[in-house]
Amino acid sequence: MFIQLLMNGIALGSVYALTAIGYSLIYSILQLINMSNAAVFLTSSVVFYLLYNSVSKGMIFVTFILTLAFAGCLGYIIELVAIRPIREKGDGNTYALISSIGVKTILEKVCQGAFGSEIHPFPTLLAGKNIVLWDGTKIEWIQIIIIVASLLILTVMTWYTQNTRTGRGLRSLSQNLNACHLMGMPVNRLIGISFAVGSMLAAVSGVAYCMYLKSISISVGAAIGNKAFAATVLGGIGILKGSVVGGFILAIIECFVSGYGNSTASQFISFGILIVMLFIKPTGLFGKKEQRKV
Amino acid sequence: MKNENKFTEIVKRLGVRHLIFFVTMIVLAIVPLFVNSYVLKIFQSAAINMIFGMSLNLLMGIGGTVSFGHAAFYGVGAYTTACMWYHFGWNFTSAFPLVILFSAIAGLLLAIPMSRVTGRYVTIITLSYAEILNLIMRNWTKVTNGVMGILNIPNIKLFGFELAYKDEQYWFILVLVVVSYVMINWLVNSKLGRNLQAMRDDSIAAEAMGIPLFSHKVIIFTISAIFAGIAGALYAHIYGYIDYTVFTSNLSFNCISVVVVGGLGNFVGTIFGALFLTILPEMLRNVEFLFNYRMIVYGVILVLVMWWNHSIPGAKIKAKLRSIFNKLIHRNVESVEEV
Amino acid sequence: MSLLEVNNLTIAFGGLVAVDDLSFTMERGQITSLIGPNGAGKTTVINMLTGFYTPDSGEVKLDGELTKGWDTTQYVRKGFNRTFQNIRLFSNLTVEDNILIGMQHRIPYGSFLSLFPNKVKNTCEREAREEVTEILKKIGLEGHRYDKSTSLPYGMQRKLEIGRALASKPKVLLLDEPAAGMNPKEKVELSEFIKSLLNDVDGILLIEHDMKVIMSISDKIIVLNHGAKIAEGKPEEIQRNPEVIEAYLGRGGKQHVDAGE
Amino acid sequence: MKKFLTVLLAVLMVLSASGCSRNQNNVEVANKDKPAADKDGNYHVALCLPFTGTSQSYAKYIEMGVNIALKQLERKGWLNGDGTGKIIVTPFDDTDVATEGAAIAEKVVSSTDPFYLLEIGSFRSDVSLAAVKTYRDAEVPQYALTSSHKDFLPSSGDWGFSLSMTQDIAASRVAAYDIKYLGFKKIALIYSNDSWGNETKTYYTAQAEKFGVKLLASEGYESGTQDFKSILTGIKQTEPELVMCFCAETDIVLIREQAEQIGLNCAWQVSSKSRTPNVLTNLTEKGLAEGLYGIYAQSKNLKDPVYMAYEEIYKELYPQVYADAKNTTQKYADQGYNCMATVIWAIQETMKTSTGTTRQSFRDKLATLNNFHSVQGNLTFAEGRKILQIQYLSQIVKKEDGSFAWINYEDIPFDADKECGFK
Repeated sequence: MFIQLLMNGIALGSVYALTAIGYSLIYSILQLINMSNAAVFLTSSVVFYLLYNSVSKGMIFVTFILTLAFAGCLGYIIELVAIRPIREKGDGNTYALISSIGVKTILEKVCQGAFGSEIHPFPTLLAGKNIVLWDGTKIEWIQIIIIVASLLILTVMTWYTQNTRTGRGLRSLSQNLNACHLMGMPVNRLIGISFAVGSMLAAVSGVAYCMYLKSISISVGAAIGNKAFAATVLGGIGILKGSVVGGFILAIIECFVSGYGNSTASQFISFGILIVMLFIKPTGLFGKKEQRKV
Repeated sequence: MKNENKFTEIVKRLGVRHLIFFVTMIVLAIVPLFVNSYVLKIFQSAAINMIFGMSLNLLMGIGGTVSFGHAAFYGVGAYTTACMWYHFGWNFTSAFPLVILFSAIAGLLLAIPMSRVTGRYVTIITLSYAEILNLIMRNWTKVTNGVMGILNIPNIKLFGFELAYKDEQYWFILVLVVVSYVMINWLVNSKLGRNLQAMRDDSIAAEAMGIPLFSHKVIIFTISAIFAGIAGALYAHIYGYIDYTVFTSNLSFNCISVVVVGGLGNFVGTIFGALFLTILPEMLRNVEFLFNYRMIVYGVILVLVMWWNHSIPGAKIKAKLRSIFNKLIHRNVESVEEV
Repeated sequence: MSLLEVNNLTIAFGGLVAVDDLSFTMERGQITSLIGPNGAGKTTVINMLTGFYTPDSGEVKLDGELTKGWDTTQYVRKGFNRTFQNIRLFSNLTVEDNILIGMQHRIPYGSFLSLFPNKVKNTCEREAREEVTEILKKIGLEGHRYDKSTSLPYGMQRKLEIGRALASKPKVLLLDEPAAGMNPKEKVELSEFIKSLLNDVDGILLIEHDMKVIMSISDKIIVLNHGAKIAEGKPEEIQRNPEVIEAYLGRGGKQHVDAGE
Repeated sequence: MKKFLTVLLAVLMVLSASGCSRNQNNVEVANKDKPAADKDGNYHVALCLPFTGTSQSYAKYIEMGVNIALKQLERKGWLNGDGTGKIIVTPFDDTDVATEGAAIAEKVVSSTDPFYLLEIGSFRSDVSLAAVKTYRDAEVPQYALTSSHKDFLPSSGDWGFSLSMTQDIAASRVAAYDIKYLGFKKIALIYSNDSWGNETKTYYTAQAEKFGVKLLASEGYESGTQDFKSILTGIKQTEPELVMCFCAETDIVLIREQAEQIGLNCAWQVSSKSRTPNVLTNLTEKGLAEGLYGIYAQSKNLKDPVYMAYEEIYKELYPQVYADAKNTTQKYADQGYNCMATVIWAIQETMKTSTGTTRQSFRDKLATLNNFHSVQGNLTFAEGRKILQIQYLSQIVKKEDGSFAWINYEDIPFDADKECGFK
């Protein structure tokens, strides 16, 4: 039982982590919580399903690439249309935040309109094969694939932000946006790219989650959005490593509590931990205490 | 420059905003005489949203804190009055002090973690706080009747005089809207109000001027929660049925939209914001082809309003309009400390 | 007994010692200046004198009263007030409101009385507004009473910030580079203005880079370098002090001055 | 400014005190006796369902059932047989939110043109409950066909109707089938923590205890949960023979899938809410359909002429939906059809009477529904308008041609009501 719960927690944690990286990436650059990220999570899963059943019948990998492309464009367009004009006026992020809520409502309702509220089977990788541990715990290969994928993406993202030119550009944006303007960096293009990357991450975690569940319905993104968001803050907002660790911790605790206790208690605890954590160490697990610049 | 100052001085003393507010209230007061009970019900919920919107505007516009969990206080107010009726048979007036007390406590509890952290955690703390309160509403079966919700909450009784008819209830809510507006303006135009706005604009400078940040944050949260609780209590008695599905994050987002559409710190704007965003979905309900795209249009309007108010192209157009009736419109709060 | 005594003040941020064992005194009715190259720890001293940073060791006495354990509100109530290096006015508030915030701890009614109209609140507010008129006259901004603070030109914003600090009638007024970004004519005007402030406050601690301003109005100058005090004395003495020159002009500069002697 | 303010407050106070002198535009006291037919003899019915949101498919099916009944009536020349006397249905979307349901109720109640005879809907109980006060005060019949909340009928005065059994009977019968007929002793329970799920759990547990069976586990999950693995792992420890699931169809598919993933092997049962073709198709594709027990309210006798006529129009109007559900009709479409059929019957009966069809006469007639030959067997409104329906045990079995299908055990020698002591 213990190992089964641990495995459930790790698999779920990797989905939280993937979505959390999306939030953290955009937050670290713009100090903006991109509410539409959860809606992109849902839209990409729906697009994957529709593509899989129509255009690229049966070829998971091709559909995956197409969905990633779609999510990237969607992210860029969201930034271009709904966020950029508001951000540039510089009235503080509240208004960009409200606009991202508007985008979230639009995307969710479009998906509900197109997809209906029923549940449909969703393709998965290495279906049916699983490993049976000594005490009867069954672990699906898809769980392992998702865990590996999330760690892989974390390393790629950290390498990307450290070594490539655009990666360093994204990081410098998070330090000081105006300075980048002065240095002649194409700030708007970079922010667009960061939204695109964030959306692609949301797409990957959306599809991974649906593969993990082997089903898809329009309420798929609802719970994940809040939880991933909580994971971002638990690990230290803006720090990629933090959001992954935060995601795993939150998911493991949630699984253990709902395994031994009940699911209501697990909801209480996952939100309660967050507030207690913020009480003790507001900057999160990996955040550093900032000296107030007066 | 000389005559320009004299004019702003007159406008300031007369308070063009208060004038617009009272004229609107007069117009709203005579609405029930011309309109059937369906439209009257919309105006009732618009009036309740005005109080709820003003309470959040007090927190966001004056206190400088964007709260994503304001539906929590709305819910505490609603459940207090409903539970007092459900368990002890109290009516609206006798439960009212408790509504204020429990909402204040709920506000206080949120203020404590909020004042310890910087702006960027505001969103997640308020969201989680509202989520926890919603879970409590759902699972504290002995008190809140749990997921079954509380049914048949009676009409509002004012010292024995039951407001059975819709227009009576509507006028009572309008009276509360006026009272809330007046009390909020007393607070805003006082030392406390000024200090809060100073904290909103620059908390370090405010601290340097000797303003006790923690105690002021607690005060503004408590007062804002009380008004939200009152709005919740009104909702409970007007609609007669409450359960946990009403007090969700969607309600908080709608309230934020009302405040932001109306203009941060601009309480008359909140009145119009509440009217606009309550009547709009109802109007869309009748438009046939928009039948199930109602919420999509709502989302588009949200983005458009943000674009209109707070984007450079939007500002250019507005600047042209503003030059026409420049003197009358009093400017809103331009920017809020980083979220 | 001197107005302000600072003994062995030390503070370090993660190993970097920002202020190292600083001691000096401020006399009543005098302008004491604190100068030093960038990063010498001048602003950190002001932050410690207003409760934003708590020093690792050392003590501060105001009129003989120890300031240990005070929080920022007590510092202001006891008589400290400051301006900021980069102007921190309240952008959405009018000029009048900014000044009212400055005097907020002297307006004698609490948050409870703020909630409803009452005689105490009305009289206090009226008196406060009269006092604002006086301060506006003093800083020459009478015409801008209802303008938004951010709509004022730079020089006026500086004066407003000083006016705001004045409004709290502090014993010790801490000015953090008030003359920064001003042209020479404005600087002379500002020096006169700061001189005239002496009859409103007991003492002024001035941080400034412009030597003309420092030399023209300072009664005592303290020179900091890398957080340590390297010189203290009258303006003339400081001008000729070799360490000061070396700290400012570097080694080469010192020979040049010696040669010029 | 202060004087201005006090004047305004005084005006508002006077207006609110003078409440009684205004015209009676709020409560249409006399409307219940107003003839419901409009100038050209048509009757108007409001249909309030969650056409968007997470239950939009159920709304679509109910609307299909209603349209089929109307098409049938149209083919018979509408109410008067000569093409006049139409029934016009106006849809309203309450997006599954209680406040929306209340707002729509207000609109329906106060609308004079069109003058609604009755309101059908809404899908979820708490949306209907939010509107019950409005319909009761305005005395408009509210036909909440899928509402099984125990407080709905009592608190609707005598204006509420429902085609769903309340859980005190329905859930107890399920317990009787599981324990007395199928003989399961070690039972675990999963239920959705909303008003419906909570009620079913309470009565199921109570009835099981009456039969001397204590539930091994009783796990409620918050709506929106999708990862049930941890709950199922907890249940797996109790080694149950049967897991009873009171949950929506989307959840049971996930639960069954994840139970397979963690190796929880036992019998599974769902209530009538998830005994749907969609569950069948999803589980068949995953190879988990075999043996799933279910409960079917009413018997769907495929040879019954009423059903055959209904199925004919169903295939004609909605061929794609029919094919997707492996040539069976959707349960909620059947219920929608039954609801509209009873409404048509009640209107035709009251049209002949002296007062004609009014809200009051329609309500009185509908309350006397007895052995109405519907698509799902005979419908009767017992005392307090509680619907008495027969419930059959049902199961997914493998047919000879290898496909799977829901079958109902209608002819088993077992009377659940006698076991529960209702008879």
